Amino acid sequence: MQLDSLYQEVILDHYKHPQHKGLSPIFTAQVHHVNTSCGDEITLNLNIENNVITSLTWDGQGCSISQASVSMLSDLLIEKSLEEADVIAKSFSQLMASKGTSDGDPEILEDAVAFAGVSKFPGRVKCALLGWMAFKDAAIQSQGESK
Amino acid sequence: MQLDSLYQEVILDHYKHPQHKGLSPIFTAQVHHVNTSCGDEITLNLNIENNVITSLTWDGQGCSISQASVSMLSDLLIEKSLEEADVIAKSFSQLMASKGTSDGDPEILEDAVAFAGVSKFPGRVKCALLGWMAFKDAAIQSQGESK
Amino acid sequence: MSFSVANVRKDFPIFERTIRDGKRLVYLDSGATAQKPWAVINAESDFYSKHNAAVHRGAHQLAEEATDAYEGARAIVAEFIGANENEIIFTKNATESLNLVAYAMGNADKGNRFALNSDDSIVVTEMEHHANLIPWQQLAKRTGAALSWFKVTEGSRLDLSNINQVITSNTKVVAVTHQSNVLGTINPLEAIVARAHEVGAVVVLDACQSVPHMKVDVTELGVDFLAFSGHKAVGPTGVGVLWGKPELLDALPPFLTGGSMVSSVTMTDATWADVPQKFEAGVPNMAQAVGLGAALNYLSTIGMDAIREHEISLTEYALEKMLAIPGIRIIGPQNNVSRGATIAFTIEDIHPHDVGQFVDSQGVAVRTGHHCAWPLAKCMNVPATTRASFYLYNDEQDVDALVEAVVGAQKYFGRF
Amino acid sequence: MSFSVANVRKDFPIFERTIRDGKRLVYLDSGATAQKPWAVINAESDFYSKHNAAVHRGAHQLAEEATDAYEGARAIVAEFIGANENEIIFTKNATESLNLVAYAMGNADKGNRFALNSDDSIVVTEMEHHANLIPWQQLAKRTGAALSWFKVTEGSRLDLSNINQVITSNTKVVAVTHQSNVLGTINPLEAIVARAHEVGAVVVLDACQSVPHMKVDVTELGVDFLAFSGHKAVGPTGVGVLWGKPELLDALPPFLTGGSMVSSVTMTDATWADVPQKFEAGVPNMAQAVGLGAALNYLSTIGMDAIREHEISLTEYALEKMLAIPGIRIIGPQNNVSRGATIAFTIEDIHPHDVGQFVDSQGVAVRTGHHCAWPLAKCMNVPATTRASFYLYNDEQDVDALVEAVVGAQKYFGRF
Ligand SMILES: Cc1ncc(COP(=O)(O)O)c(C=O)c1O
Ligand SMILES: Cc1ncc(COP(=O)(O)O)c(C=O)c1O
Repeated sequence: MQLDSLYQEVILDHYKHPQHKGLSPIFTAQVHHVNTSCGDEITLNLNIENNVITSLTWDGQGCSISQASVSMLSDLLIEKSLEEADVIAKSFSQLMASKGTSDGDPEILEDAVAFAGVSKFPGRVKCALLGWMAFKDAAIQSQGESK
Repeated sequence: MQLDSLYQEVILDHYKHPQHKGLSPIFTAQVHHVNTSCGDEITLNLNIENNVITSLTWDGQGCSISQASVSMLSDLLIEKSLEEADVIAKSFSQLMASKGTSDGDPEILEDAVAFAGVSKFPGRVKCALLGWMAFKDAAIQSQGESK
Repeated sequence: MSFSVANVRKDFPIFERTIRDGKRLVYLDSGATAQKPWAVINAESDFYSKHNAAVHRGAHQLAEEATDAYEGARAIVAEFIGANENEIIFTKNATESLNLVAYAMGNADKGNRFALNSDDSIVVTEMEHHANLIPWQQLAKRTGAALSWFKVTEGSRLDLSNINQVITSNTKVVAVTHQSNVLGTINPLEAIVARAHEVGAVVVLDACQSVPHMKVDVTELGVDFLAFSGHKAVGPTGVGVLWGKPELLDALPPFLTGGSMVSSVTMTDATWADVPQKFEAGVPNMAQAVGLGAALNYLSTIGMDAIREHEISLTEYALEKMLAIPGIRIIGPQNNVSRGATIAFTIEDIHPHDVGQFVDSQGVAVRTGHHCAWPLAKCMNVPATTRASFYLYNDEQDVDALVEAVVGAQKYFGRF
Repeated sequence: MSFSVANVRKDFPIFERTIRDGKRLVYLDSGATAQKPWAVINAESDFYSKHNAAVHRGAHQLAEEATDAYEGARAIVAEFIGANENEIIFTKNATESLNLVAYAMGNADKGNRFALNSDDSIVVTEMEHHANLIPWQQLAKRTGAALSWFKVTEGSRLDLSNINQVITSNTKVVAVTHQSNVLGTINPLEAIVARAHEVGAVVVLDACQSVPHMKVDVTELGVDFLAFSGHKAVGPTGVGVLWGKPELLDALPPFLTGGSMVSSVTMTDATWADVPQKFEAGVPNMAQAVGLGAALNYLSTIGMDAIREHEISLTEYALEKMLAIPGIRIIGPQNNVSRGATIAFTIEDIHPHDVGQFVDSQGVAVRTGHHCAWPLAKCMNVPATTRASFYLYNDEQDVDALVEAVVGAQKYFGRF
């Protein structure tokens, strides 16, 4: 069933058991992003110390894809340097733009390669990217702060 | 040739030799009408005394149809009472709306039945009506004055 | 007084295709846009292939034929809603129709009956589509007028209990939807029209969800302006309609300016043509207007009363079947009184986007989200809903497919 | 680098019909609207019959396909004029595109770079089509800005001798046509763009008569906004394009408001989506945008340079043949330098309407009147003209038919 390539077990698992959900009071940047076409919302608190992501927490509501994506994102990025995070974010964006032609790099994306199937559903790519856009924004703001 | 039903001899004749062209300084109403789709213009001076059209003069520029129509109109209406003029104007309007199905009433319209062919050319009906619209307007203004 | 859905479906070529690996297309998204019968598709093609020319402008035969076709379409639209030809303005969609009225009012000089200032108020409702809300917000901002609104009750109806406080002697415009595109609620208009006219306000009716689905007669309704989109009425995309009372259209300043809407032009000034030309600047959407004419003729042949009856009985069936699904919440009237064939719902805590995706995998096309009525979603306290909307080509089998798919979604997302 | 007109004509179904009792159709009114090839007609039909759904909204397969088709068309338009996708806005026609810019500027708050006041000036030219004149007149009236203009020389060219006096440090907008729809004159843009940018003004280019006929690259031109209509480029009616530099589109406030153009909405306020959605309120003219994509692909396949070359040589031929008619006066450049394939003329004192009617009786479709450029007609001192405009499906035989018909008109109206 084609649908299963979208809703991988690991995605539904993150959806049901979201990681790092609940905002930490300590952050260098806080951003709020909305997917205007469906109303999904996310607030993301990012804390950066010495160029390393020491905490990344979030809250929000949305579909399984957007929620699972931000949950995995937090798992992936915490403890990474901003440069490492950037490499991961780029790799994820490329996967999302691949229209089903890429399997994703498990070395970089780990469990998030499960999103490969999402790239076949153009209507859902935005959902998967919601958290990543928020992260990008927060990272820029944090760097602005620390300069 | 279908075109000849539009450009009857008598129409082209009035076009080449327009009647009552040149504005008289005596009038109870002066109106200026423009055919916005082609730029044809007409100024019409109407003089009414005791409910009778004693003078109807005009000036303007436009196509053969609009010029011939106002020329014939002036021939037809001068010396007529406003009621008679109204009957003639209504009869002409009906002819123009007939889409080629009417020959016009020669008792009322005299030479102007030549315009029957124009009603087959929807693009030209407005041309034929330009002078008549101006007359209608002038008659209303004149009546307003005399009250 | 009734028709065969099976026959109707044969008129719509899209039902010859399948969805998601061979599944039957169950199209329940007509609230967003309707499918098109061959009669409409062919009317556009024929215009292009046989009569295409710029209307009102050329002295040649094609221009005459194109003008006849275009003005013929205007006559069809007029008759369809009980109006006169010169009261019908072709726009690109209902959104433009509503913006036209709002912007043109904003263009009114002091002394014009439509001129607004900070003493005036504009009234909307909490259940408006963005298209009948934001243009008025913007007009209020530009003119300083106040914006107030009718609230929506728990029962998904307009709360008119405070009508005399909402529509006051300062009210100049009351903009209201005939049928909510989310709730399905059909609004009662008599009280609103009576009160608005009592204080000298005009009523602007968003008829996007009513004109395609029931007999609408502008004289009976008594409203002052009415807007709808062709594409929701089995017509082409790219064409909408604004109707207005002739004396109001006369008094209203123009909106878009340019060719074909003028009486005279100098380098610094212009005067306007008569209605409807005054409001139709530029080469019009001729083929689309002609297609809309064909669409309304198609609907008339089936019969608007028959369509309405069909939708009532389908809604009856759907409400019963859907309310039986455990965990479902219908956002809109639960009963079948004064309501159209639009059913929005949530199902447990499964996100509408996921519901939509699952039912799509079963060949069932619905819409998910806030349906361009964000304030309404907030006031119903749902971030988003799933919406099924029915039309003349849907039948009980389609309802069954939806119900089965929704139950399937429950199973699917509950699978661990 | 060249193509067969006979083959091209086979792509256009309208040439299968005849005019006025069996006469060959000689269509010389493409300046008003172009004919449509099957590729365009079929693209619209296919959209309706196979992929029709509301774009950007549904979670279902049809909505995905419709979105792909619509956004694919945007990409085609972008490439056609050397722009990026997110700089292309679909409108209903060029008139709306130009009104969009003018109204959106009028919506700019103080402090916004587009906000105008009574210290500012707007510059147009005497050869503008009403669509690129009246919106600016109205903006000037609304904001108090002054309106000034470039004059037209006896040789039918823009008089740029006083460019530094016309475009001053107060100038905020320069709105100019790329090619006159009456004279055929192609305007030189470098000096205007350079001067406008020197004083910080934006250049709004009316490219209605250029984009369909020659390779236009927005980067090379250096203008800031550009508008054209699909229907003049063998595309459907009901679709136009506005292109703008991305940073300018970002800064420009929205125009039409409603669904799909918002970021968030409350009862009293709204924020806007990113460009291009910000400027595309409501369900768009999807089938027409898709048809426009097919139209531009069709033109690209033939080749814009080949089309331009073809028109240059046809104009050469036509000018020579027409200037040989006794009593003719060509309104526009008499030579073939920087000019398009549009030839307006008067013939003795025969009224253009009569000329048009006679040539129509011979199967030749031309346009007569002031061609929505009334101030230009006044400054050329002609109440009206007859205009023949050529396109890729016209050939020398069509020119001959025109010349023969015009000579026939002289005989006909001189017959007594
Ligand atoms: C130079 C020019 N500008 C603007 C327009 C307006 O285009 P449309 O009527 O398609 O909006 C036209 C054509 O009518 C034109 O020739
Ligand atoms: C109630 C209502 N009003 C207005 C609109 C706007 O119509 P359109 O997008 O065709 O302009 C819609 C549909 O989107 C609607 O359902």
